[in-house]
Amino acid sequence: MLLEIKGLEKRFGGARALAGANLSVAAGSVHGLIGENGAGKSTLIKTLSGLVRPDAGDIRVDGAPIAISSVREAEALGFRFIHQELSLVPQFDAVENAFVGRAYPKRGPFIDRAAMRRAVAATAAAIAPDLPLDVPAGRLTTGQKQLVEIIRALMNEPARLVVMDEPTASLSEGEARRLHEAVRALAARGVAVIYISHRLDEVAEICDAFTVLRNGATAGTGVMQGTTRADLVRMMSGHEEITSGRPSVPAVGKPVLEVRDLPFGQRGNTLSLTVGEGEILGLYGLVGAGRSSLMKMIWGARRTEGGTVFLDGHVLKPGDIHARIRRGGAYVPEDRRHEGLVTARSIAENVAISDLSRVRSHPALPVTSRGRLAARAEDIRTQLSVKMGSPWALPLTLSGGNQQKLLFGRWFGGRIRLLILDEPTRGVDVGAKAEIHAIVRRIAAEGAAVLMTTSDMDELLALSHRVAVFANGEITARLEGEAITPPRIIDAAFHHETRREPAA
Amino acid sequence: TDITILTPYIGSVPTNEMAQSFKAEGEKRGWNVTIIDTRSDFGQLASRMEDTINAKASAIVLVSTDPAQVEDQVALAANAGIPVISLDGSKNAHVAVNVTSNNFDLGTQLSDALFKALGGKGNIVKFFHSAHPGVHQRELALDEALKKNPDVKVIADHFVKVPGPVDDGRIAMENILRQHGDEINGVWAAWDDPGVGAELATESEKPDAKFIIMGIDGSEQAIEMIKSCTRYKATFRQDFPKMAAVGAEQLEKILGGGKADKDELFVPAVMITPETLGVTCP
Amino acid sequence: MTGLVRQYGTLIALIAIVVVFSIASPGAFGSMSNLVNITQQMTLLAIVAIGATVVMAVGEFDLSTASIVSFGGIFVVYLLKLGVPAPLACFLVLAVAALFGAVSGYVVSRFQVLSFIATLATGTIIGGITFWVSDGATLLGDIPAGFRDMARGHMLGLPTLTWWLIAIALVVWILLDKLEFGRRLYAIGGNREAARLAGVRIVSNTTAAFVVSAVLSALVGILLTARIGSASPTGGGGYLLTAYAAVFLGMTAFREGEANLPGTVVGAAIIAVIGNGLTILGVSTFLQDIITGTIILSAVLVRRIGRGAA
Amino acid sequence: MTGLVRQYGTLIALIAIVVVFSIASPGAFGSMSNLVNITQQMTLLAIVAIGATVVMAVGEFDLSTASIVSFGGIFVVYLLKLGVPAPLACFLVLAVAALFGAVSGYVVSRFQVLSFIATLATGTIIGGITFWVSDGATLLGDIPAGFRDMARGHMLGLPTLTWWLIAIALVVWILLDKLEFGRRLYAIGGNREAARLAGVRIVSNTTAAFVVSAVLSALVGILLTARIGSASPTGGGGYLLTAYAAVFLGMTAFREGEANLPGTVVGAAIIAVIGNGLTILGVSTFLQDIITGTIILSAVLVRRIGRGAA
Ligand SMILES: Nc1ncnc2c1ncn2[C@@H]1O[C@H](COP(=O)(O)OP(=O)(O)OP(=O)(O)O)[C@@H](O)[C@H]1O
Ligand SMILES: Nc1ncnc2c1ncn2[C@@H]1O[C@H](COP(=O)(O)OP(=O)(O)OP(=O)(O)O)[C@@H](O)[C@H]1O
Ligand SMILES: [Mg+2]
Ligand SMILES: [Mg+2]
Repeated sequence: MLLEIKGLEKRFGGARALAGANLSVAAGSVHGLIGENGAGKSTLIKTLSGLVRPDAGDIRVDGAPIAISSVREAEALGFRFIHQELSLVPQFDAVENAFVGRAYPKRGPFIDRAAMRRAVAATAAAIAPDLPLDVPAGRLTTGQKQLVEIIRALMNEPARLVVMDEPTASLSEGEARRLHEAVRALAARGVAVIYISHRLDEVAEICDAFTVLRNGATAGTGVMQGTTRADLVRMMSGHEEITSGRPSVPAVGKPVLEVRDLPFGQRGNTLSLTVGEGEILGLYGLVGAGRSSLMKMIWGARRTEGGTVFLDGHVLKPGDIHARIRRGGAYVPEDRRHEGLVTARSIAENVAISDLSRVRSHPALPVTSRGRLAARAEDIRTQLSVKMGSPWALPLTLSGGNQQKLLFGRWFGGRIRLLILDEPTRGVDVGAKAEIHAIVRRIAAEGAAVLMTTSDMDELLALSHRVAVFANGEITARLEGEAITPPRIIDAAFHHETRREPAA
Repeated sequence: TDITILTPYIGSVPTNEMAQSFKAEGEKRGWNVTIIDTRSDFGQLASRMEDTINAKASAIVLVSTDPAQVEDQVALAANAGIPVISLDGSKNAHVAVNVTSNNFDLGTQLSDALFKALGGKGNIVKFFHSAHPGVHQRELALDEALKKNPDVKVIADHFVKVPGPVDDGRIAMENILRQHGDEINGVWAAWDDPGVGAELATESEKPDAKFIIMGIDGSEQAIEMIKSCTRYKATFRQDFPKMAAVGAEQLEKILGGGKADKDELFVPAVMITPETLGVTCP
Repeated sequence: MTGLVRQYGTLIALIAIVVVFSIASPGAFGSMSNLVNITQQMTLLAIVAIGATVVMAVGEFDLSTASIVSFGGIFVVYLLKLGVPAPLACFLVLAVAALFGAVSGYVVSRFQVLSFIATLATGTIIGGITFWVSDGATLLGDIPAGFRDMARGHMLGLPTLTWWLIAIALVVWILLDKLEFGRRLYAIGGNREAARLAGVRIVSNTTAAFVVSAVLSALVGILLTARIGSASPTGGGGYLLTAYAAVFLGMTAFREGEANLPGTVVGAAIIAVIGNGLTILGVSTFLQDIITGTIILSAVLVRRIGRGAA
Repeated sequence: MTGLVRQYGTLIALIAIVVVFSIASPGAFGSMSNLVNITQQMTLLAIVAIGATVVMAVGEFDLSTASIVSFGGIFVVYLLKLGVPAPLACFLVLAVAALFGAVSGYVVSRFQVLSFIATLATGTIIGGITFWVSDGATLLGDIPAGFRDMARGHMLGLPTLTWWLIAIALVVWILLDKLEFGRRLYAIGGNREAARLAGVRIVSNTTAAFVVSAVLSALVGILLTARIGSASPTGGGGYLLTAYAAVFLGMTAFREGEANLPGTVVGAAIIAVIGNGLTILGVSTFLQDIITGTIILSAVLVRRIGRGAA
């Protein structure tokens, strides 16, 4: 065995993140590591990278016990990591980010930028041919950032073990497929891969073996062959999967959101769309296709050079987010860390910030009542079954899926007319995903128009009444009913002359 | 005729008064006078001086600056044929004339007057600011005087922070009063601002205290205090308008092709007390 | 125990400093009247620092603060000399200061200029205006006694200045911790983009924060003038760094990394106590600096006891 | 066109300022000798600002900068007066400054103390030491001519000081943009956590950045003394805000939001040109402030032309 972990334990204050986790990974195999949100997957990985020191248990590499106390030591062992939280230097472009903490190619004492670029471009060609290499990471989309992280881990010197913590969380089919190929290529070269994902079908497809974590302990392990998705879910959660099925076609009411002639994309075309009461419109596209940009324009968060947006027949002023909220708008952003949560403030404040008048101590006074803040948080906790301690805890003490629920909770309590969702279940486990889907359906059923973007094909199929596919800033297909099938969607997503590589 | 006044200390009362008086004197003579201040920054003072030389000003007036602190630039001006005069500075090979009240003398006068009022013995509080060369001279004079009067002791001292010397002096005095309240016989202020602060502190913290305060500059606020029979008993007023007038006179001669009368001219300081202000205090 | 030190480290540091000084000088430092007096001495600094706290709550700096203090002092004397009645003069000063603050805040938030450089520029402009109003000179004379009483004497056993501090600390505490306004400011300061996407109006709220800071700074200028009976065009210069030092001390005192009102007041108190105590003990200026620096450093390091490495 | 303005706005502002002054005063301002002289005048400010740039590359502030400038000046004169040969004296000063920088950097990075408050504290301590060495007085006299020549006269047609600036700008440019060291600093400054995850050594690199800044500040103290022939214990006070102003101007000049060497030099040049030009035009100090503030504000706003709202 290349790597053997036995009886690993780790406590954070009172919380037990790892409670006897075991994991064995053989060279040349792809090993899936799965578990619910908060099961301890990332913590386990961090013990391998020297970021977390375990309280007990042992780690053996090639049979020899080893203590990893720093990132540098882990790298020296030939371990490479893609961490779950995107961690790029925003001013650096892909090339520079790929070399942070690595040995730079040099010419004399000076760094050799041309050689750096060559090295990155070689790796990028296989994984992400469309990724712009010279744009600062701060301006890349979430998916593009994810690709940079992947390139960073796969690039250059031979690794022995590559650990990927949810590498595909914001990738769509096309990119994910290329990554899968790269992963197989790595395994074929004798490299071990630990692959963490909440997309169980993906795990089933590319992994040779798996380990399931539950409450910090290993709940099961085995070879992938002969294991079904249902088996995995049972090991993860202790009960059967609740499947959500295809949506019933709603009685579409009058139009709620209307976008007319919005200039979009680089080539001066415009875009129009309508979403009616009770309807869920799903947007799909490859990384960087422009879906998030469109949602931000509709939400008034990004400048538009013309066009009109109506909500219930009222023209929405560009830039005036407040007015959208007053008219019943709600928006769940893509990147919960940077665009969603105010991480320095309590959970209670985070769920109240979009409409503080709901937590006034007296309706006429702009005074926030602590009691009402807490009551609102409690209310959301029960409605969305959020696993949290005190309402005054900071949001980052929650696991990813529960953080995501907070962003929904923010809009609860008022009448929602328009719900804009950008990757609503990124990094969320199957159970929580089903819960969030139920919430979205409920809101739609109550008469809201829902505009949703997702990179997760299953989610798209599970929720959307209609689908619009984006490619390079243009809608290349509008699908409805029976026409919503993965082949047609993927085909439309790649349908663009500037794409260098057609769908495989 | 373009005259440039350069100083790092325009915010201080005497410097400002001198600069403004000189400007008025100059304008009487039809000169175009500009005042440049560098906010206590001597590197910048050197730069501004070079600029003035480059702009081919007719003359440069340094106020409240030891020309030695910008030696090269003064030499540069002399070589460029631009006369430099100094007000309240020091004499220097390249400076045509320095018009001043001798700071060391001022310090001696202040110390002597204070010691005399104390009857040659007692405890004093000292407010100083040695970073300013002129003010530092006064401090050196105090040290001399103390040597001659072994019965006078400095029981507390405070390095006054600028900007904000009045309030800084006030806060320091409030604190010193706590520790030495009944032992203080006199306050020696290297210039009036901290002295005024000391008086304000005493008024509010120890209104029955009997000691006396003396300072230098004749600032309006100090004079007001002397007039109202507070503890403030004397200030030595350097005759700034007079200095400016003498300076302007000398400069006129130089610009007319002549020479300054001497390389250093002293304008005597005037002691201001309740008596000179025509009030009798109980 | 270490938990306590971590949570309230800087407050404990303040108490420790007070205790040490009280032992070193029980009569002078430890006396009730001196402790009361410290509250008066810290008032002006604390009010400037409270203004800085509001601006730092939205995650910005206001370097024009010192210029506005100077401006407030000069302009009020200027108006008083013109014969404007004191209350009106004060009102006018605060109004102009509010305008200055609004300009800084608008530039910073609307055009997303770094506040450091924007307020350095507006501060320079305000400094120029102040010099122009005062002709560069210290202004004094003709200041009515009624005006000066704003910062003199006692009320109900406490110095008038202390009452100012109490009142303003209370008002701003309500503003920051009780009103919706404060929640919005902290949301902006915590994560500007998230706040914006959640419908918080960035420009108006940020501008309002700068207005509060400017008005408080100008008020300090007025109070300083009332206290010392004169106004200098550079009189506020000493407040900038010290006020921010108080805020930053306060940030380590309570809520980690967030400017907060109680922390700022503790921070200002630490600075005032050190100055008071060392002067009373007759420590020379040079040594005072060294000790002050060391104490501040220890006060922020104490929180780190038992913390993990970088 | 607007693209150009956005990209190089602040550089264009510099050129515009030079052009306007040259038209207003072709003989005096526009003369070659004056333009050359400006490069000499900006040197000291620019070197301090370059040091600040290195510290800001790791995302920190160094407020002890001004104290170290003062310290450098005082300590070198002190050593020279003791009869220490000039080269050794300079070396000793830089060595002690490096030590100061190392302490600040270590405290900031190892204990994660906010650099604002930590360096304010170390700066206060260094200020105390400086006062102690100098007894609080300005030191002059006994400065050997050989020492003073470091900052006087010309070489190959350019002022010696200008050569210092060229040399240091070049060295630090290589440091920041060509060597691995610089990449590490920017990685830490851009995303400390990401750098840590990637195995970049935070403590040693941050400490090194502070050492560079401290050494450059002390060098400025030495050069300032050589230039004006005296040293004051508060001589560096004026550099703190101005140096950071140059850095922040430079951040808007080139790479958005990142302290960078060419930008800092342009920033320092803008500040120097304004001071020089306004003095040559005979503008009084008060008006100078107002104009300077306005120009700086315009220079940073020009980049925002056509940009989106907040
Ligand atoms: N630094 C920390 N401080 C406190 N608690 C932590 C910390 N890191 C992790 N935890 C807790 O440890 C538990 C395991 O977290 P971990 O991040 O390993 O889960 P995960 O399996 O990766 O979940 P997800 O699928 O949501 O990424 C969670 O309950 C989490 O709240
Ligand atoms: N802040 C920004 N500044 C400049 N360009 C941006 C910015 N954000 C996104 N872009 C660019 O705009 C294009 C569309 O981005 P958008 O975020 O809308 O894509 P997306 O379809 O949501 O992709 P993803 O699936 O990765 O989130 C991309 O090419 C991206 O590089
Ligand atoms: Mg995880
Ligand atoms: Mg997106």
